[in-house]
Parts: sequence; C-alpha cells; structure tokens
Amino acid sequence: MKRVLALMLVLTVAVMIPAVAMAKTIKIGFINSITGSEAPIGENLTNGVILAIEDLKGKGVDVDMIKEDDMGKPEKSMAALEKLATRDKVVGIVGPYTSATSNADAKMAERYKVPLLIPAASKEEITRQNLKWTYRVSATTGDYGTILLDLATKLGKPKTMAILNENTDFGVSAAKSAEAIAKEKGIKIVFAQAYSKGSPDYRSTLAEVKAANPDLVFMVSYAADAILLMRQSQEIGLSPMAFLGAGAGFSVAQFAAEKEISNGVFSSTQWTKDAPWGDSKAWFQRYQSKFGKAPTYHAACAYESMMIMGQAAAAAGDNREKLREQLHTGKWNGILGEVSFQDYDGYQNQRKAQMLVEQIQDGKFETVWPAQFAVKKPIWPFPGWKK
Amino acid sequence: MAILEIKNVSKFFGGLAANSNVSFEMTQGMIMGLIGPNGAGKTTLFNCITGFYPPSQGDILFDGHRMNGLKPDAVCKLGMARTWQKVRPLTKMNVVDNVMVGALCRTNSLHVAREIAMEKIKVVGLGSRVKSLAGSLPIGERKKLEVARVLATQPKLLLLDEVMGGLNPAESEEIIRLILDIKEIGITQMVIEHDMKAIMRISDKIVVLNSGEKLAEGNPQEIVSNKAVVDAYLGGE
Amino acid sequence: MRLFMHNMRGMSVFPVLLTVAAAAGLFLLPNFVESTYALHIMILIFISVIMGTGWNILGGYTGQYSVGHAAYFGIGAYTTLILMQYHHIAPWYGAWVGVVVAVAIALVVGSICFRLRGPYFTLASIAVAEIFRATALNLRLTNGAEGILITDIPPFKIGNTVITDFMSKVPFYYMGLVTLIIAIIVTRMVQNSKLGYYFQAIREDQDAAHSLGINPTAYKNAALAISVVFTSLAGSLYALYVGFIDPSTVLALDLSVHIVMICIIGGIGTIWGPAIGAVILVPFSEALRSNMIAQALIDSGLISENSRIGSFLKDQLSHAHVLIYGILLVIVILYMPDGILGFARKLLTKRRKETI
Amino acid sequence: MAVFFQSLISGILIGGVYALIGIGLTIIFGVMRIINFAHGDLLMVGMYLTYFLFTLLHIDPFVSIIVTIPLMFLYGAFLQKFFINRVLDALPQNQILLTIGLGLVMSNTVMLAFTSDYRILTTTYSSSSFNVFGLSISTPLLISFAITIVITAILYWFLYRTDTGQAIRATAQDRGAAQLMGINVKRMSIIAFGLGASLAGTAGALIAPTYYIFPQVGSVFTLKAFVITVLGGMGSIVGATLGGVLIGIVESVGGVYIGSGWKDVIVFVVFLLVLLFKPSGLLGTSKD
Repeated sequence: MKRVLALMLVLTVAVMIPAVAMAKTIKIGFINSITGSEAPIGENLTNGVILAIEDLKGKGVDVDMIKEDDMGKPEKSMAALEKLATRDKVVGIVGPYTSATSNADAKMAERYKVPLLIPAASKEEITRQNLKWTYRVSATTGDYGTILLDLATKLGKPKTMAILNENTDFGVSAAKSAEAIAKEKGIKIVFAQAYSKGSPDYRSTLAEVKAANPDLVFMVSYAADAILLMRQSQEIGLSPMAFLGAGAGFSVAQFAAEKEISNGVFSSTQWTKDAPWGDSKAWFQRYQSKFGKAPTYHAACAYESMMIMGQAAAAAGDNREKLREQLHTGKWNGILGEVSFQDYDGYQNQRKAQMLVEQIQDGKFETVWPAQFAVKKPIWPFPGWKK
Repeated sequence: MAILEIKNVSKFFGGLAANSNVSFEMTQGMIMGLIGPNGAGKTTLFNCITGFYPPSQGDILFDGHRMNGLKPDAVCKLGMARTWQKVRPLTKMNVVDNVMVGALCRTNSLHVAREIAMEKIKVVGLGSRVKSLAGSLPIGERKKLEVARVLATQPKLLLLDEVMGGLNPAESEEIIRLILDIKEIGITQMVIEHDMKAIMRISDKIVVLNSGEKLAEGNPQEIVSNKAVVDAYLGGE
Repeated sequence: MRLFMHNMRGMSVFPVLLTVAAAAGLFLLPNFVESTYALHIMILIFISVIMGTGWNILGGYTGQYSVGHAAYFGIGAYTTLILMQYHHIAPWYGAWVGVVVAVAIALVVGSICFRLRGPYFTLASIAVAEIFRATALNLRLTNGAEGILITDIPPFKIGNTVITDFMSKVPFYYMGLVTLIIAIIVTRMVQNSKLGYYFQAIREDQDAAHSLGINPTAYKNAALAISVVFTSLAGSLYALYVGFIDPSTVLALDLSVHIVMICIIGGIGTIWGPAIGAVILVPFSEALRSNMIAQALIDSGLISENSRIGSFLKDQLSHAHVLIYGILLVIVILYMPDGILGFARKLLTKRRKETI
Repeated sequence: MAVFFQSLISGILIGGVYALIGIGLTIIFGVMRIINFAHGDLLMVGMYLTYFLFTLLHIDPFVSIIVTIPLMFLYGAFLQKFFINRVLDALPQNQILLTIGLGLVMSNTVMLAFTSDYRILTTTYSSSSFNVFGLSISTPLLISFAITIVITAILYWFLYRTDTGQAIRATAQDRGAAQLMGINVKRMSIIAFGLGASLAGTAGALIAPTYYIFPQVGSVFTLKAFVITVLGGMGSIVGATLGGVLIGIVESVGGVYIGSGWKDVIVFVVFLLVLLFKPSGLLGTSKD
C-alpha cells in the first residue's frame, strides 16, 4: 500500500514539474477523443494523423507528436492543451475533435498564444469569435446543407422538405442552417424534429415523416444511426423525391456497403476518394491497407491538418508567432485541394471548404456534385424501394 | 386519569385484520403487559400507537391528544417512545452518540444532550461502554442501549417491545430491575414480553391479544385464572 | 495522527495548526508555481472537492446515495451562464441565483424522492438527473444540444477598482479555494451539531431515527439543501472556468458517478474524505490520461522510446487509460471498501495493536 | 391513425427486446439487491459475440443465441464468483461503483481489442418487413419478439417448476431465511448473475441484426434496463416483460405525439411516477 501511495505522490509531483524540453525535432501536439463515446469517429482522426506523420518524415520534417486523449470532455481537453502548451512546449496543436472541446480549447490557445488547428469540428461559432490563434480546416455545419439543397433545386423542383436530425450540437446546427437555406430557396418545411441518437427504433417518427409526405427528406446523423434510419425508412415505405444526408453517419463505408438501403441516398462531405485533389485515391488505398478499413472525411481532414501544421512549423522553426504567420498567409495543396485560411461571412481563419455531394450507386460512393468534380451522373429522383 | 386510551382500534393489511376492535386504557405510572401468541398483533398495535401505521379504524388518545395520523417523530415529541423487537442500534456511532440522538429530541444543545445521555447511560448500567461503537456491543448491552436511548427522549410513556428477548436469565433479571426502576421515576410503561414469569412479576395489568382481538384484560392473577386465556394461549404453548 | 483521525468534537491544537498551515500554503501557492498546468489541475481538484464535499453531506452523513447530483451541478452551471450571457448579470450574482434555483428545485425533488429508500432512491435520483439532461437538450432557454458558450466574463470590480479581469487562472484558483474552505468548514459545523447527529441517525437506521423524534423527510431535505448549495457552486465555477457547457458535459450520468467516486475513494461520512479522494483521483486520472507514466518511464531511461515496449507504451497506453482506471476502481472497492481514509485508519489501529 | 398503430406495433416489438434486458437485471436485483451498472456492457459483450460468430463462423444471429446463452452464463457466473460475491454485504454505493468499474473494464477492453469502430451486422433480413393491414412489421423484430416470449416462458418454468428455481426465488424473498433453510445463497447468486448476463447477452444478440455495435453502446441500455426493472417491480419477471413492452410503447407513441427529442423525458417521468405511487412497481410485491 505504501508503495501505491508513494507512486501516487510521485505522479502528483510529476504533474507540477515542467518537463525538460530536449527534442531537436518539431514538437506538435495532437488532442483527440481516443476513448469515450466520441471514440468511434475519433479513431479516424488518429489514423489520419499517423499517415501525416509518415508523409512529413518523407518530406524531411521530423515530427515528435505528443498525443493526448480528451475523452470528449471539455475540461480534460483543456488539461491536455494546458499540458501541451506549457509543459511540453509544443509549437502548435492539431485538434481537438468535437465542437464542445474545440470551443473550450480555442479560448485557451488564445491565452497561451499557441496555434490551434481544428481538423473536424464544424460548429460555426468556433471561428466567429475573433480568435487570432485558432485556425480551422473543417467546413462548418452550414456548408453541409447548402450544397445538398443546391443539388436538389438544380435537379428537381422540390416544394416541401422534412428535417430529421440527431439531437446533438452538430445535428441541431446543421438542421438550423438547412432550414434557413430551404426557406431562401422557397422550400416549405413540413416536418422538423430532433431525435435522440442511439435509439434502436425510429419507426414511429419515420411513419410521421411519411404522413407529412415531403419531397425531400433531410437527415443529419453523425453516428451509425444513419443505417437504422434508412433501414426503417424502407420498412415503413418512406419514399420521397430524394434522401439527403449530412454528417459522418451517411459518409462512412459501412453505410455504403448496405446497398439495399443506401442506394440513391445523397450525402454531403468534405472529402471523398474521388476528390480531384492531391492523390486522394492513392491516399485512400494506403489508408485502407494500413488500417483495414476505409477512411472517413475526418481522417482526411486530420491528415491534412497535420500536414499543414508540420510543414508550416518546419518553415517557422520553433516559433509560435512565426508559425501563426505561416498559417495566416500560407497556401497548401493536398488531399483537400487548395487550403488557405480566410476571413469571410463573419468567420476568421476559416478554410472556405468546397463541399462535395456523393451518391451511393451500387453500394459505392460516387461523387455526383458539383458538376466539375462529378465522376458519375446523379440518379434523380429516388428510384423507390426494391421489393 | 388515563394517560393512554385505545378505542376500538383496527388495522387492516389488504383484507387481513392485524388488529380488530381493540380497546383498553392505561393510567399514569402503571406497567401494562401486552401478551399473546406470535402473530397476535402486538407489534402491529405498537406501530399503530407510535405512528408507524395509521390505524384503519378507531382512536388513540394520549395525554388528551388524538394521535391518529401523527407521524412517529411527532409522537415522540409528545412524550411517547418505543424500543424495537429487533434492536436497532445506530451501529457506526458510539454509545454516547446513540443516546444523544435521543436526548436531542428535547434540546438543541449538544452539551446538554451529552449530559442527559451520560445520565441515562448510567441508569441502564452501560457506563463502561460510553465510547464503544454500538455495532460492537453484545445483544444484552444493545437492549440496554435501546432503553437508554428512549429514556433520553424524556418520555411519559414507554413502549418496550420484547426487551428481554434473546437474553440469558441474569441479563433478563437486570432488565426487569431496570423496568421497575423506571416505574419508580414515574414513567408509564407498556411491555410486550414472551417470558410469562417476568410479565406476571412486573405488570400491574395485562392485556391479552389473540388473532388481533383483545381476549382478556385484568391483573396478573385474573389473567392466569382466565379460562379463555389458558385455552387459547397458555394452554397452547 | 490519532488526534486528527478521531477528532469528532473539540479540535485539538495540532490539527488546527496543520489545517491552517495547509490553507495558507494553498493561498500562497499561485505566487510560487509558474506552471499553469499545475494550476489547472489544482482548480479541477478544487471543483471536485467542492462537489464531493457537497455530496458527502447527503450521501456520506445522511446515507442517501444520490447518483444524480449532476442535476444540481448543471442547474448551477446553466443558471450562471444563462444570466451572464443573455441577461448580463455578473456571475458572482448569477452563481447565487443558481444556488437559490438549485436548492428550490432540490426541495421539490427531495420531497418527492425521499419517500423512497435504498436502491429505489438511487434509481429515482438517476431518473431526475436524466430528466434534467433530456429537458436541457430540448429547451430553447438552455440552447439545447448546442450548449452555451461564454463570450467574455465581465471584470470583477469593487467600486472602481478592478479586482480581476479573469484572464488568468489565478482568480478561478482563489474562487475554488475559498469555496472549498467554506464547504469544509460547513461540513465541520454540520458534523458537530444536532444536524450532524440527526443526519447520521437517519443513515444508520431511518425507522429508529423516526421513532426518536426525527422527521426523516425534513432532515433529508435539509441535508440535500446544504449538499446542493455546494454542488451548484461547483457547477457555476466549472462553467465559468471552462467557458462552455452543454447537457452532455454538465448534466451527464458520468459526472454524477464521478462525484460519488471521489467520496468513496476518499472515505464517505468524514470531513476530509472527499478532499483526499479528489487529491488522489484527479491527478491520478490526469496522469493516466496524459500518458505520464509511460513518458516518465521513457524519460527516466528505463525504457527506450524506440524499443518495442517503449513505442507500445507510448502509442497504446493512451488508449488504455480508462481501462487502467476501471481496474484500479475495482481493486479499490474490493480491497479498500472504506476508502483511503478508512484503509489508513485500519492500518494505523493494526500497527498500534502490534506495537502494544 | 395509421401513424398511431404503426408506432404502437413497433413499440411493442422493440419492447420485447427491452423486456429481455429488464428481466436479466430484475433477476440480479431480486436475488442480490444490487443495481448492476454493467448491465448494458454485458449486452455489448453479447453483441460482439454475436457479431463475430456471424462474420467469422457465419452463424445466424438468431441461431447463435444457442452459443451466446451458455457463454454469457459462464461469464456472468465468473463475474459473480470473483467480484460481486465479495461485496454482497458491502455498502450499496460500493456495489454500484464495483459494477461501474467492471463496466469500464469491459467496454475498454473491447475497445482495445476491436477498436471503437461502429460495426454493422447485416443479414439478409436486416431490413425486411411485411405488411399487415397497411402497417409494416419488421421481420427481425418479430422473430426476436417471438424468441423473447419463448425465453421468458422457459425462464418462468425454470424459476417456478425446478428446485434450483425455487431456491433462487426463496433467496430473492429473504436472503437470511433462505440461508437458514440451508440454501447455498452464494451459489444462487452465481446462478442469478449468470442468468442475468446471459439474458443481457441474448438481448444483445437479438438487436444486433437491426442495430449497430460499438464498445460504448451499453450505456443507453443500462439506463433503459433500470427503468424497465423498476417499472415492472424489482424482481418480477412478468413485470419486467410488461415494463419492457410498456417502455417500448411509451417511447414510440410518445415520440410521435410529444416529439422524439422529448421521449426520454417522458420515459423518465413515467418511471418516477411509478416509483412514487407504487414503489413496488406494477407487479412487484412491496419490500425494500
């Protein structure tokens, strides 16, 4: 017992003493939700970053990455940032994953004047607070709805839409912006509801959607609920002009693999393997062979974030101020296309993301929109359920 | 003058009558024995009198107050206190703290409560155990602790539920003496007991319950010679 | 040490001095410690101690094992931030409004739930917290799932003098420390009063307590009210410090469990239990989370970073820290059921017996 | 009206699975008076078991319960024998924390072993349904509902018609008295936890084809299990069955008429009301 107490004492003291920095390589922090309920998507970020570190090494940039888990909790994430900024003295930080943790960390990055590059959190406010040290690669929630409704109004003449979103930060803000955009385009919202994610049964809600008989069904699902929603839509016989899906739930490989229920569904995403940027296809294959599964756009965003951070830091030396300048003025070209951080529409240091729309055709994601990036023609309207 | 009046009290659980139509009176300073075979409804009657169950029918008058519907804490504040058939020591508190909890019924001062507690502890003869944890006491001392604790609430009427149960003869004898001492102070007592010899010795009056009904009432001699009691109860044992 | 442990009434000199010295040390600490990381951990410890001490009044002394205290933490956090963000009421008033709201709600909840005992009460407390979480998720007032983000905290002024502008951690540190000291003093006062006796009597045996003139519902509500004051203050402090709240962080079951865990690890129903629990649990889980153990092994030169074990530790341990935490939790419950304080006490009495 | 009947039917069917989760918990609680916070994690283990039996050995999920039930029983018995049995006389909050700790260990071990990816188990009938009077009925849910009924019936027979079952019920009635009567209480506890675990595992197997699987999936179901158990009356198997179906219906119908975001609130309000007006639950006998 004494020994255990002693160990605890040592650990407590260890927290207090700053570590001796002795690295010659570039120290970059990476905060992610490795455990906890956000872990399933968080995993993609970790993998993406691992590939980035390999590629940076190839470019002669030796990154000593310090990985921190925040369990999806803001106060843990703050502790992680605190440790990275003051104890490990990293030059810049990539992460964290969720919007809640990003919000908490962004303020702190400002205080410590450490560049924070947010890879995947999409809450709009994060880059609307006049923060100087926070940069974001991820698109914002509004972007998801805009591109989908763009496609829908170009391909058909939908008059009504139902919105069904998961009751989370991402879900609610994506639904809100979709509603605003729909109004702009003269589409009437005939049904709007938030569901609590993780429920095994959405049939009753979907039956209601069916009764409202909308032209478009816009769904936001970050988790694997997307599969449940579509399976149960089939059961109920919900068959609108088009299913529009936003969020990770609709753009993971498992979803596409369920072709019986996913065929014909449109989903908006920040990156696809068909994306005409960089070596997206090769990168996709490399990821798949290394980790045994297909990457999501989060993986791509995290990869690109780390690539940018690594290259910028290499150029800036061990200087945070210079690194920030690099991020502020630099331009990068990678698997997300050309990335630069701009001020627009009330945003600061925000990548203006080119969203893509994928449609599942024959169990595969095919980029169908916008036209200049499309590899296949969109199938419109929804062909109906096979019996 | 009657300190306690039980008037036609009945208690039903679902359709079962645990007590039906029980009536009797107690006068100031007496010891009343309450006897009857297992399941006769003695403890249920205790629970009704002390507010743990509201009686289904009938009235309970204590010191002029109508008690029906009063909660146990209010009952205690009016001056009626009970012990439990299965002792309920506050196991993780020591003896004096246990008794202080009782004493705090009449005072807000810990100091005063401690003085009262120490006095009652001496009365029951636990003086050497003041600092012991209640949970560590043997059964005989737990029973005494229980008595000290109720005494500390400064009751007018004490209801003792089998305080001699599970004790050896020497311990029982101590308790008997204690009950008689308490009588000396002028506290009225109602005693449930299975030990017939003891109950005959201490009681001024005895009420016999059987199947929830009052079978007989009288002084010990009358009860011993009551044929119905002998048949239903004493004979049956 | 013996005086310290068994001191239930009148304080003897030594522990008083020790406590005052510790408090003084904590007050001076920010002047010497430059590491803001350490301050951050200290603030998290303080918040944990405050909410643990609050829970301890209800759970430790009164024996009502609530696993729903996140509800009151959340009410404090939300009230403070809603008032500050949308009504421009400064948080040092807002926090007290939060306390009033939390206590009022707690009394309603208490008068309903305290009719239940044992595991039924525990389950009801979980249900109440879940109702609050799900409600906050759907209300406009709380901004639903999107949560509330602080734009900035107004500077704290007395007259025209700015006391602090909340730009550094130090003001949060002191707010935490002062609240913590008050919480511990209140616990002491409770323990040495009629309330404390009554609370413990209810914990030990509710029926016996009832028959001794104690109104259990009233005293349980009193315990809940005191408990909620500190839980709510901890929530307000957390919200101000972290700057962002949403239902899944301040109203989650996880949080309720964390509160209980602090107390049990330390030792429930004792003044210092929650403090000891927090001082051990918070840095320990932080050390696990940030992979400090693996780092320490590598830094110390025991294990080379490039060796198989080294890279395994560095890569995998960050995934395994919750697992380790879980294993330790199981071990503590099995081998130290009375918490660290109880265990220490047992060791001490054992040793004393051996020496005698 | 169609919406109402549609939601009623899906509520009843999903309620069948909830019932199984609830029955498992109710047996554990009935016998040991322990609130098992790891119940959802047991279900999660059952899901992974089913998933791997299906993907590696191509055993149909509904058939795989033949394997899942005994394996989960052994696992539950192991947990009881080496962990829970040691805290039977401890303070209730310690028991709770122990089960929470075990739950953390389970979910994080699974995460380390199989990563935290979502896994989808797709069978040929995963999204198949048929129509009755214009209402669609999910085939896999109907099958799992039928299996639930069969399992409940077998369990009932076991508890009421066999000696071991009687002994378990006696233990649930009064631990002390059962011990005096010569019943090996510790052994009954082991059997009870084994049963509870295998029922949770079975529930996992039954929803696996229509749900998704990840290491933290349990927490949702743990809370549901509490609600169901209390609703039905702690320790009452028929009660838990009814409670499960009732919660299924409340969620489904309440989701439609009050809003799906609010359905959790409704469920917990119903739960509190039952606790307050009938603490013993719908079918439970009163005791604490």
